[in-house]
Amino acid sequence: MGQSLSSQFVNLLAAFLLLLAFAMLAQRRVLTLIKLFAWQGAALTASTLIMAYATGQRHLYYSATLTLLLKVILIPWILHRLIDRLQIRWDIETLINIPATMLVGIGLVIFAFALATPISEMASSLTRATLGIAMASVLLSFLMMIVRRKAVPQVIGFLAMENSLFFAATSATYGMPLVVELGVALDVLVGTFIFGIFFFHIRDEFESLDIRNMEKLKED
Amino acid sequence: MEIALVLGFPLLGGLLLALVGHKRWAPELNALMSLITLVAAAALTRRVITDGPMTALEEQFFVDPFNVFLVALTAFVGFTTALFSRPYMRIEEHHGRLNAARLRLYHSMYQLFSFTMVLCLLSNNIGILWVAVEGATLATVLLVSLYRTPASLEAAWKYFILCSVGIAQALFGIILLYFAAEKVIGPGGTSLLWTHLYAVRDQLEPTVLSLAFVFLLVGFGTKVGLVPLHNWLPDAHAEGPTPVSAVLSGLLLNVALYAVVRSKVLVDGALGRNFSGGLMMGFGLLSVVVAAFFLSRQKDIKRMFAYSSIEHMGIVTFAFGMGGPVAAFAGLLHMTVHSLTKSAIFFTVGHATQKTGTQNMADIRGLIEQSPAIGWGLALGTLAILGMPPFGVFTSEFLVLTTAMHEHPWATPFLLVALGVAFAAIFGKVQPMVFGETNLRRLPHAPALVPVFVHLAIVLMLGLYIPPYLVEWYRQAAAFIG
Amino acid sequence: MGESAGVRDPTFRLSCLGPVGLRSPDGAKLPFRTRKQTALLLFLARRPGVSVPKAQLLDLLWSDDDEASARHSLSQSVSLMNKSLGSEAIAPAGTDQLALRPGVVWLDVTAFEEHVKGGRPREARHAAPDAAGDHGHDAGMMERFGMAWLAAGCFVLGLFPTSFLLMLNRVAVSLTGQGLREGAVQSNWLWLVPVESERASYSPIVFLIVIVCVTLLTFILVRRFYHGRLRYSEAWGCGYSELTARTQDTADAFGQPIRHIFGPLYLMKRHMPAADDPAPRFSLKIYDRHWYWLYLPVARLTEYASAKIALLQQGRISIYLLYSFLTLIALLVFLR
Amino acid sequence: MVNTAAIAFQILQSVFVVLAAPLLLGWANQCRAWLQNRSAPSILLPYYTLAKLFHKDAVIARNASAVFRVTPYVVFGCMWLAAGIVPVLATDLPFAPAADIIALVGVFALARVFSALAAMDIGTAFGGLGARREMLIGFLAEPAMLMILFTAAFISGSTQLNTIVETLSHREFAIYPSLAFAAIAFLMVLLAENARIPIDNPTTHLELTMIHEAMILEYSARHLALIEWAVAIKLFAYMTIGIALFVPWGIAEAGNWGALPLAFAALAAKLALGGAGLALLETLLAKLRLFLAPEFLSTAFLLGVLGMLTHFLTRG
Repeated sequence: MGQSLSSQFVNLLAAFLLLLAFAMLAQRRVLTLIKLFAWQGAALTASTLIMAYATGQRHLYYSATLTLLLKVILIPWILHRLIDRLQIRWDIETLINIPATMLVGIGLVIFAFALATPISEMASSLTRATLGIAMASVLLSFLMMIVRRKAVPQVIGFLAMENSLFFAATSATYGMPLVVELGVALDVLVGTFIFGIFFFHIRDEFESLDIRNMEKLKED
Repeated sequence: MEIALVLGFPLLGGLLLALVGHKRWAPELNALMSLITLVAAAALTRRVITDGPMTALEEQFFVDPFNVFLVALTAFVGFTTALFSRPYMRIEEHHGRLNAARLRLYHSMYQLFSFTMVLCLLSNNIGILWVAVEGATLATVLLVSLYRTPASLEAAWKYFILCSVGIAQALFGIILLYFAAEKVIGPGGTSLLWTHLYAVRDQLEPTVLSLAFVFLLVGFGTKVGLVPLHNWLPDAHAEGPTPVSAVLSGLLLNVALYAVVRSKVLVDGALGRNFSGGLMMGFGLLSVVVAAFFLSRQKDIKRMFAYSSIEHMGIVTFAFGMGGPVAAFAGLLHMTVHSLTKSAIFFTVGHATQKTGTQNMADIRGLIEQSPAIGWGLALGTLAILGMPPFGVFTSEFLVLTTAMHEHPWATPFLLVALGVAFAAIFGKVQPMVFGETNLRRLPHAPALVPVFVHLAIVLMLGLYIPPYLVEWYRQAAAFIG
Repeated sequence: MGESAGVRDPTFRLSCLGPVGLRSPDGAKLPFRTRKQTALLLFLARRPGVSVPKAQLLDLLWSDDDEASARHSLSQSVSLMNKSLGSEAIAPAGTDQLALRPGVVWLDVTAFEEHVKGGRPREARHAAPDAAGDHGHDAGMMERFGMAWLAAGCFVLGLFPTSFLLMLNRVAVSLTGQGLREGAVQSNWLWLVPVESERASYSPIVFLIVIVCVTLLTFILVRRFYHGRLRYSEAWGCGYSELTARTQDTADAFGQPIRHIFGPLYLMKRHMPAADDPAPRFSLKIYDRHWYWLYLPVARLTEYASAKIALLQQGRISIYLLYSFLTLIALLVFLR
Repeated sequence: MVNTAAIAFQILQSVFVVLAAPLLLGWANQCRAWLQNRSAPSILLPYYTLAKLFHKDAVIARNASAVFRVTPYVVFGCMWLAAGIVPVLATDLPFAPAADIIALVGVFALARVFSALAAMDIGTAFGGLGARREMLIGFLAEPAMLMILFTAAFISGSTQLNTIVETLSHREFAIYPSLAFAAIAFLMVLLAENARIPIDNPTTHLELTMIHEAMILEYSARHLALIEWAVAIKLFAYMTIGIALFVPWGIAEAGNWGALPLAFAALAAKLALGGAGLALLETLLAKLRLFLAPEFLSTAFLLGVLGMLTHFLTRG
């Protein structure tokens, strides 16, 4: 019984994640974007905890704490600091207008579900739909990275993708081995730092974080 | 034991060089660390040749002919590149393009990079392999952006974003793999270990694995530089310091390809049919053709050779895609000779660009008059990479072509046309750089050209005669792959 | 002297570089009655003042008429000439000989030769191998070696073809499973028998030996029965003695007749100097047709293709991301 | 098969050809003189000329190299060798197997190359001119010649001149259309190769037209004599090749002394006819302009090919 309850919880959280992904896709303001990202982390933590509780796998608790620290607290904080230091409070321009993006996103979700169903059929774990949702949100974050014109949202999109992957790892399977999760977390952290450093360099060199400035290297 | 050394010393070196900062002897220390790594790798190789495959540290690491030969190659090229970068970086400093802090970053990152490379190769755990590849990306991103010029920043940014995203796809693939493996092996650490996965590969769920392979291919393929995922590669090669270009072409691409091949073996075992092979052949062929046509438009010398790397990676991918012992053998051989030749070329190119102060091929002329060693190095290296006999590249390309002609005749015209176009493009551009009139100034430090000729000598040797143990070793690896 | 004749008036100007024509001192064009007449005048004008035996002229111009009629037509044309050139221009000289009075006719060929001779000092410099302005040098030791050992290889192959053939035969057998016929086994280092001795056989060694022997034999016989007396002199050159760098024979010149035959296969641009060109230059440029209808199109095609492909790399990171995204989607679709 | 008699035959034939060659030339000139109703020179005139030339002192240019001096001997040697190969009097000569018809063409080519080299050796304008024209003729004539020889070779299934002659002579008379074609082609080649009208005129020294004469302008005395003699032998050899290919009847077996007189007689008759025919041709035809020579020779080549094709056709 508890299993089914927890599975319902996890599915709920999964749906919430998907919603968040769409929200990020639609979001125009950087600060809100970061908030959404933090929320995503929180949802991830929650689902991980539920999984840990349901399956009683110890290392999932660790990874939950890791997620909490890293993705709910540390990285959002870093991003906040960054945009404070860089004084970037502008709205985000997108390459394609938002509604079109949303439509594409919905298409992606359907595609991802269609792709994931045969696999979910055989999923022995207590969460069937989650794999499809994870894949969908991965693709959505990808889409977000494509359509954003500024550097910071792109990076947030990348981190969101990382989140979705984590979600896939924890919900579809019983979580990756701890050593792997640690390694991935380390990479993400270092990556974020490096991104941060890059923001400053780019700002210094190009007087803006608009990646449209960075189209010099090409074949002519 | 040797594994610990091979892994430990680059890490140690990286930390050490990061801590001590840029001393006068930092380059020597860098070279020394690489040397020790090389020695350890050699010892490891001997061990494997004598005792055969082995695992270590409750199976977290394992060595078989396939990866040990790449480890040896990596260590070797790493060492020679360190030798080359010693004077190169001094000259850069002398020209005022780099300062102490940057050099410190460079040296430590160089060591960390080679650490991640070796980790990728030796790790038995796909997750760790992924972590290492991502780590390599992070390290090289810093190296590519070393000059902090707008161009280098742009290149590094593209490299970072594209590769991180790609690698993320790979992670998803790994998760799917784990998802499938879990069913068979059960939860826990072991179900991500290559060795265990191979053991049970025919029981793994085909649909999941094919899906996983797509993600893995796109992910690691981005790092291999397969068209159309290649866009980061020319920029990163052209804008980073030349030693970095050398290791990117010589090592990173190989390692990424190594990951792809491992997953291919796994998936083939599960699917039975040659689904992955077809994909790899397609990507390989596309890369070869597209890269060849890119070549003829290049103005920047490093960019041109970057495209040539794409082309050759395409050839190797195609070879592995075809499968079968001969093709696999050819692929391994081509990996070896390509990374040796290409790094040698980048060494000479580096010094040439330093001499002329430009990477624009139109401004580089008459190297052979000014410094015969550089000129000859570039000329011979180019001939080698273009697959002129008797260099080793010819042997491998010949094997690939003949196998293709035998098993997939439709592919050979594309390959031949691409090779022809590439030859015309590169040779036509390099020839005036080597010969022709010039007035160049002397370099403040004597260039290190020993590595160039060592590499070319080995490539030549491999073209004329492959030592029996090396053959045996390739055979085993090929048997494992094909 | 042609030059001086050129300036002294009144002279008739005879031009045969280009269309043959004769002009009177006042520039009026004088017609020739017959072609033989033209030939005769040219022949004499070429050597003014030199008395030419009539027999030679007859042999040249009227060789196929009989003696009497030939003599008659000769005298007739001479008189016709004298009518236009003024009396006694062509006068009988010595016994049965004719000569054209010097300075009556100015011939452009002679004038041209004078110009060439006038340039003799430069010619001499050209001719002297070690003088300045002469960049040509004989092939060095290594170059000669390079040619020599190839030649030697051909020679050896020619002398001992059988051994090589038998070696190759093994290869052929190993590849195709069938080699030379049974009869060929007879062939040893001496005899080359591709099929069987009745069909064909050839022995390079014997051949060489016999040629050498016969040649030597000839030499010995000639020395034995006659003598080896030898005198050196200037090259006769059929009266043409200008052996300078200018007159050397080039490979291009050597191929000229063959080129003339296969001319259509090449694209030849020839520039002929006009008869009265002050600085006459002949130039011939040869282009390869294939270059235009084979190589250039291929090159252009390649250029076009690479130009199109270069559109892949337009520097926009979003586009690049889109590529990988689409690749992923495409593969996933392909998978289903 | 190599016995003393055969060897004797070999030597006999070689010597005979060398000695008889000028006679043929003389005979041809005599016939031509008659046909052009000029007073004919003695038939022995060529011998007198040779003797005179041999007695003179040789004069050569200062810048002449060894090639120039060696060439006459080589050319003569080549022709002599050819005379040894062609079955003039007898078949199955012991030396014949050493060289088949292809080698024979090679011998002529060798001689041609040497004379061209010698012509250019001095560096006079005419030498080069002659050499290149000679080469022009050569590279057009040789393929035609080969075609003709191959036609014959196909009929007898061998490139050995001996075998060809035997098969052609010792079978009952039969008309070969292919051989007819080949014969005409051969005639044209013969005219071209021996510097006869209509390709070249051996008697004149007109700058614009001469080919062979232009090459040997610089030669004098014994060198010239050797070359002239070689020319005579070449003509003789070609005649005898023609005879061997197209009218081989009456030739003797090597070592068969009995058949020798008949062979002599037959040969003399055939050669007499041949010489007369040549003179007739030279009288009737007019000298072609140099650049008509290719057309002439390509016609010959064409006929040769036609001959071969008709052979395949008729053989079914």
